Amino acid sequence: MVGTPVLFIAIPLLAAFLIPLLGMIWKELVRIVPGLVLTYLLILAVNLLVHVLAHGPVVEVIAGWVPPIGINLVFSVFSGFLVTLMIFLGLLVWAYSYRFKRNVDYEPALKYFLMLMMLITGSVGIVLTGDIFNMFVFIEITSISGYGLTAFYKGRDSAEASFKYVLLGSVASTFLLLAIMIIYSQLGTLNMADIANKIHLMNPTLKIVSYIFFVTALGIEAEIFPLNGWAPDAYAEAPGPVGAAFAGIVVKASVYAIIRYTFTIFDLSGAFNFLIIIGMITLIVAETAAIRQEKLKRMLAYSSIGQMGLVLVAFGFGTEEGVFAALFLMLNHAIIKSLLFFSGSYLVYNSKCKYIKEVNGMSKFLPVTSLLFALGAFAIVGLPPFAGFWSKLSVMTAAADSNMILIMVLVLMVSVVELVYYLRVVNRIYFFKKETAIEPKKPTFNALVVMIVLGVIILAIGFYPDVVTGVLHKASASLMDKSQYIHHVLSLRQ
Amino acid sequence: MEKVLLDILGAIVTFLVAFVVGMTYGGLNRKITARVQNRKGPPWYQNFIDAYKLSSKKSAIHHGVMHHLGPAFLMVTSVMTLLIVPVLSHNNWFPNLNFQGDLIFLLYIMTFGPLGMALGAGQTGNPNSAIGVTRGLSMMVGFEIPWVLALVALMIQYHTTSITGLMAVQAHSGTWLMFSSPFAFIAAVMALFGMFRYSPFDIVGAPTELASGPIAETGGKYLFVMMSSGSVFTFAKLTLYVDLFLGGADNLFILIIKTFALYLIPLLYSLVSPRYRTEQAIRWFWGWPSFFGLLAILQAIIF
Amino acid sequence: MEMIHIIFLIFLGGAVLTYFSGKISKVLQDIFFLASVLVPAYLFFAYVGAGREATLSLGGITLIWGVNHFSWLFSLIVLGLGSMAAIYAIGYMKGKKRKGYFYFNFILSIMAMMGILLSIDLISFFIFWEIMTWSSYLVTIYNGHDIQRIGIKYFVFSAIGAYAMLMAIVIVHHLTGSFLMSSMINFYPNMSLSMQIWIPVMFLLAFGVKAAMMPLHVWAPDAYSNAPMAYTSIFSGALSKMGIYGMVIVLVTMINQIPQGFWFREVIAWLGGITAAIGTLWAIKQDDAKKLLAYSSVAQLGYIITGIAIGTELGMLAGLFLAVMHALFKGTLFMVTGAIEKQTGTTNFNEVTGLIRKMPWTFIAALLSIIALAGIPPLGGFVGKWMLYESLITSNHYLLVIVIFFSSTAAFLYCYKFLFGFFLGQEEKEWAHVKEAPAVMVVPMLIMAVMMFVLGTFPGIILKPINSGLMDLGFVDSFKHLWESSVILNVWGNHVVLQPILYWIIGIFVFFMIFLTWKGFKTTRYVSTKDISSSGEVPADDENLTFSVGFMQPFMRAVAPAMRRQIDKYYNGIADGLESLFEFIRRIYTGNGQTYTIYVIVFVVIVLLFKNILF
Amino acid sequence: MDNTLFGYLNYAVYGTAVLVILIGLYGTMVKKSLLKVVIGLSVSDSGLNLLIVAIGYYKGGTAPIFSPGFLENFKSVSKMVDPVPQALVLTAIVIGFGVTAVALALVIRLYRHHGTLNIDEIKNLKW
Amino acid sequence: MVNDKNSQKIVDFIQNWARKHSIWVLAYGTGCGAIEIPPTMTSRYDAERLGVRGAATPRQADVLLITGYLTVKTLKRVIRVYEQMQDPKYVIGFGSCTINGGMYYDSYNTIKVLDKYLPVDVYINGCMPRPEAVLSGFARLQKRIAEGRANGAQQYKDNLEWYRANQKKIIPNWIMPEYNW
Repeated sequence: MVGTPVLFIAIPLLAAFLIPLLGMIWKELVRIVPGLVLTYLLILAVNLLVHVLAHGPVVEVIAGWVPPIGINLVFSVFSGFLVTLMIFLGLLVWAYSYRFKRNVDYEPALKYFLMLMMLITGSVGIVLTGDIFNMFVFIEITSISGYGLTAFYKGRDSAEASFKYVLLGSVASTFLLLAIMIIYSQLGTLNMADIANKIHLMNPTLKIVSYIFFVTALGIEAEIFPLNGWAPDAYAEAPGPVGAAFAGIVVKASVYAIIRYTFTIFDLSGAFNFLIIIGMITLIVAETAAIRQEKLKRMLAYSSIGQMGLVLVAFGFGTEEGVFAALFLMLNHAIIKSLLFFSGSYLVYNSKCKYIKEVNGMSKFLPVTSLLFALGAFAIVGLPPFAGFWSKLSVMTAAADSNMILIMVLVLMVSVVELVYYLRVVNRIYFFKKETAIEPKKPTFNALVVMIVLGVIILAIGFYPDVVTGVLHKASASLMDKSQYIHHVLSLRQ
Repeated sequence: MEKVLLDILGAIVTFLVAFVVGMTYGGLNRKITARVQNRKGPPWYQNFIDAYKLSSKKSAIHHGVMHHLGPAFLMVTSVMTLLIVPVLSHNNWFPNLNFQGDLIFLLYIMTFGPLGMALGAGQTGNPNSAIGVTRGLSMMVGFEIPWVLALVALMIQYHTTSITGLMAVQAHSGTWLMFSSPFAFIAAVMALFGMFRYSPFDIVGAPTELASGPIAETGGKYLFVMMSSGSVFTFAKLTLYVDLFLGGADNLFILIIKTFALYLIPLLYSLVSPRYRTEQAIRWFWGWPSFFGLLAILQAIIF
Repeated sequence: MEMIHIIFLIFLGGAVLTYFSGKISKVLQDIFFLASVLVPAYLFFAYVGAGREATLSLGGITLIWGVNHFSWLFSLIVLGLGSMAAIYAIGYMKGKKRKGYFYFNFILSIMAMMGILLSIDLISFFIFWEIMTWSSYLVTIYNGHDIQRIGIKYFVFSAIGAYAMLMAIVIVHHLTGSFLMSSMINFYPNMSLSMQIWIPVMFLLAFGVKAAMMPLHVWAPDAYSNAPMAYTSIFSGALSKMGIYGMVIVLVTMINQIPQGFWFREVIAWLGGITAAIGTLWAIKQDDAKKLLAYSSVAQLGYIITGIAIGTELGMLAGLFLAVMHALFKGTLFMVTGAIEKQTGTTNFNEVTGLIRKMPWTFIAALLSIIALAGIPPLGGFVGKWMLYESLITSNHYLLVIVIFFSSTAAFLYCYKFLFGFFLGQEEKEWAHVKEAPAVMVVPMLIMAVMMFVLGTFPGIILKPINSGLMDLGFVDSFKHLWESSVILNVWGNHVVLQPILYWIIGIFVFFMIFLTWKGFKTTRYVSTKDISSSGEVPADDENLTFSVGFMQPFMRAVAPAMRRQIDKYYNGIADGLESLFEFIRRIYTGNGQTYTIYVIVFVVIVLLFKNILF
Repeated sequence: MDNTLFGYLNYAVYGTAVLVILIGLYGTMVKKSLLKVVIGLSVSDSGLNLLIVAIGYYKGGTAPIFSPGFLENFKSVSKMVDPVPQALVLTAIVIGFGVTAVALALVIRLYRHHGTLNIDEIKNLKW
Repeated sequence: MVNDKNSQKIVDFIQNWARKHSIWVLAYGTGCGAIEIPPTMTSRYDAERLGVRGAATPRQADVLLITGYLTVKTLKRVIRVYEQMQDPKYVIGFGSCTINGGMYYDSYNTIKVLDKYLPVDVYINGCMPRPEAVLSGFARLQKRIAEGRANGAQQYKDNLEWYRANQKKIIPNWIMPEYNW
């Protein structure tokens, strides 16, 4: 059974709008349906990915208009891989937050899962679409559901975080639209492949300006410094699984967009170095800011930002190895950071302020969660034999092959910083005396299963990275092959 | 087998000679000190009487096995040092276990006894003993520096680490090393002050300050063994110096003259010196003596 | 499936099994633990000889493992000491918490060390290096005492080293297209000069951290003293030798190939010498046995580094022999400390005294190891020291001899302090209840003590493998010209001079023993340590007369100027400065949404302004 | 473009649009009241929409509406203004509306929580 | 050989001769008489020519020199020191105070007759005895040693109970270890 790409957008969107109706039939359906939908989508995605691996990209045209006029969806290995990853993570987030905190009640659960499905729809749409304005729409869908999810908790400062997100998100959409309009005014087309084909016709200055606007707009979503003011707050105030969803789904989609613009659409020679520079700055600032954090989730948020910076750096090498490394990083980051958010949420479950010191001595009460958090921490700082090591190794190899010695030095120095703050937290969990009066909360069964699954994946990738490297190599090849992308899209005939 | 027996016999003879000479030097030390202080002083054989009296004490106590073995450790070191140092140049009655590298071996075997002794002193539980030991070990670090500098200078200059090698050098060239390597000699002699622990370096066993320090709990035959080992060690050290710097000796008479002349240097220095504090002593050794040692090394490298 | 695979699998499976079996039964856990250390050790020595290889393909990289004589030598240290420490650990860990955690990391450390030794390609070398780092880190923080400082310090230094190594590895891969060590070594002469210098420097950074070389040693005292003693014995004895192992490989196979190598070796030799001196001085100052031994380890590693950095055959032999000896005696000493900690609950010299009659076997082990450590003949330490001096003098390192000799003499001070502090001195009432440690702890110590004695008397036993190891590294067979020119160790394993000297020593010793204990002569009697001549005063039972506070104070006063500057302080200054910088960076996120908006606009403006440069 | 007044006016549309955007951004960045910030966002959105429509328009174009017989006349097709920007603006307006709604909802919640609309005082989340 | 009576005699003779010529003194400066020790030992009178020499600790000493009056407080220490000395050991009572209390004959706080508490071998009378007297006392001790009559230690051992009784009378809080020679 090979599905079509449009299903990945249509089904979750449909599900999102059906959830309230189904909830009227049986309240539990609100919780069950998203899971079923996502499971189905995952099966679909894996199937399609296998198909694509064998037969090349699948391009689907919406509404019968052939590109470059109509909107098309591209399920290449690259985007397919990301879609699969996102849906998988979405599934995990769903499973984890099945009855997480406020989700126990019907009303919040309804909103939560609705917005989660919207979030996934938007993100998947960003990755799949072949039309820049369509991408804009999907980005807005993602953002708005993101605003909602950030403000999910009442009575905390979540509204503040959400408002900052709204503020920056609106600015982002302004810039995005501006960039889109500049391109449109120059080339008269919105189709990515078509733009890529014609990009050399563009006024060079306007080309650069539009690229900068794109990067600014998407950088806000992708948490590039200094555009990421919203991110730590949103991560810290959103429910834990939403943090994982942000790190694993939304940001991935935004980075995908940046990469798509840089690699496929624009032909700017300095863009790669630009990516390296902003990535590096993001990495350094975020990781160094993380070390001084007092709240657990903020720390994880900054770490997440830093990782994204590293991903951009890896993409910025512009080589296939670099792309491979970046994809590997994205995969690892998605899995590991989700695990950290998942387990971290339970470590500070009942605490009001989520201070790091409140995890002191939690290992006695939450042994499995603590172990998994430690595993995640060890993995994300790149200690072998866990998953993070292989991505770090590939980043380093790619950097060496691009003769970026300085970048290597900086990245490794920042890694040391990263190491320090993660180990500080792990030390606290295991070796400090519990001092606060906060009651630890045992993870629910579904959350535990989700975390263990993630842990097993980390170990599996760590001990046998071949399970993913094949796909990643193909994905990076498919991204690098720009002409094939254009050809696949533009050669479509009705 | 016969050779082994002969070796043992020779070793006993060497030991006896060293014992007698060392004890006599001790007695002469007291005599000279007395004369300098305008006293008559004890007879030169006073140390023999003291030693015999100590050995004939009817009882002796010890505070445990290390304390019991401490004197034996010390004695082993003295005898080993004596056996490794060539006493006379050509004489079968004074065998030695000489081999290449023995200077280094000597340096280390010489520390064996003090350590064993220090363990014994430690086990007595007398605080004074422990204080004395720490002072002694500290001062050892002090004087070993110029001493090793001097030795290394010799090793560099003559490309050998063996005492017999250095003796052969002197026999071959006809000049003593104290003339051809004067700085090394000066440094070594200054280190000798520390080895003898006479005033101003008598900080280890300072009688009124520490109640004789490490040997505070030692009496009777333990003290006897220590005393004899000290005498033997004195002789061994002086012989070593004679071998290294004064061209060795062909017969006992010359040996005794040379060793006594050497012995007079720390002795006379001690007569006019009050006592240093430990850190002063250490710094003294790391001052001029080490400077001369460095000069010796420079000389050895340049010439 | 090669035997090497099986060994690693046993280690890995054993670690996991040991960890989880603790939930079922403590005894079962102990058995699993012992089995997963001893069985691979047996398998290794029984079935894996030089020349065996095994491969594993991971992530497009082929990991290759194999044995040569050189790594076999270090395997001897790791597995030998590891087995002893494992047996000891059974006793040591009895009744302690986090047993499974400890065992797990213990086994993983041993596995990682074996992995390092067996690695032929750089990636598996790095992987095992990192596993070693984190497993040892996890044990270091086992006590939970001051871990945010000690543990993090250890890990940061290790990580800096390891990342430097990683950089070197990927650069080598870039240059040669292969992760094999041999291809790195073969390509090394063809590299550009800067690479020829930087790649060894980066490797040496990693190895220098583990081998506690001078400016990188600051983690070691804390980490060594903080880990449980059963682990510290392999931490200091075997794990630090991994640094030595790597250093030897880098020095011999790479640096020796270029003319600038001379300066490299000079610098490292001097760093080693300074390490020895500084480590010794600080060891003397310590009042805690763990700290003392930790600094002493630093100092001893300094000797070893100096020995191998000299680069002559004799120097290499000296360094490696000292490495083996250090594993033995420092392993034993840490075990002794552990036994005392177990029995008394403290390792502070100011608290524990006079255990000699309570823990005689422990004392014998400690005494023998101290004699070996101090380098006093006839125990093994002397042979190593002797060779070190010989090699230093013959290679014209005159001042270095003085430095080494100074630290080696000053070592007596802390050696004595260790023995006195624990075993000698007043037998206080407070410790009257102390019993000898259980046999499972004492026996490994005594076995190692006997080994020290044997190796001191028959150094050829271990010098022969060292020689073949060095031959594997490309040295010529040093057998002939070394051993015929020096008389001290004339014939392999059966040397002519030390043994007679030993007989002499024993003979004289026995003679005076008889003299002192001869019944017919006069009686000697034991009196308690309360019966001392303290100006006629009778010390009461609870009166503590032991002299231990400020034990080496006169010496410390003499060397005070040298100890005023601590390298630790500089590192702390750097760390504090960085933290303030990070704090400043953190404050970029002001919390005001408008500020963030302004950031966005500023970002756009700046990028637009610099667009000509950027694009 | 020609140099007539109308031609300049053509530019003036762009200028106005950019000005409106900048005014909106200014409001967003400087005004302390949350409501004014949201208004600023809205204003810049409007400016943006204006700009987009202006890009699609050219002088003398007709509305892009199909009528019977329209397609036969080729000239009338070429005289049509570009319909795509207008379609986009419709979408953008909808999105902008949504975002403004969310923002206002949040403002209400912030006001309930903090009791103020001064953005400088809503800084619980920082550093 | 050792059991042979004549040879035992010879050995005793030699040993006594050695003991006579090597007297290591532990001067317990309890009273004012201690001031006479320095002149005795230094240039003017030079006791060292007789083989007399100071000892630092009781373990090494042969002679315990009680220089002057003994207060009740110091008696305990003196007894302790005496008991720590190695056999053979001798006691010299120095000054009149050790004989009968001297000028402190009616003091509440000094002991009058030292012999009741420690076996005194030789008394040197005088208040203070001059160094010549001290030397004469040493000579007397030497003579007694040579004759084998300086057996105070044996006496102490034999009559330990009597001595103890006397000592305990003076020292109320008796917490000394048993004399176990």
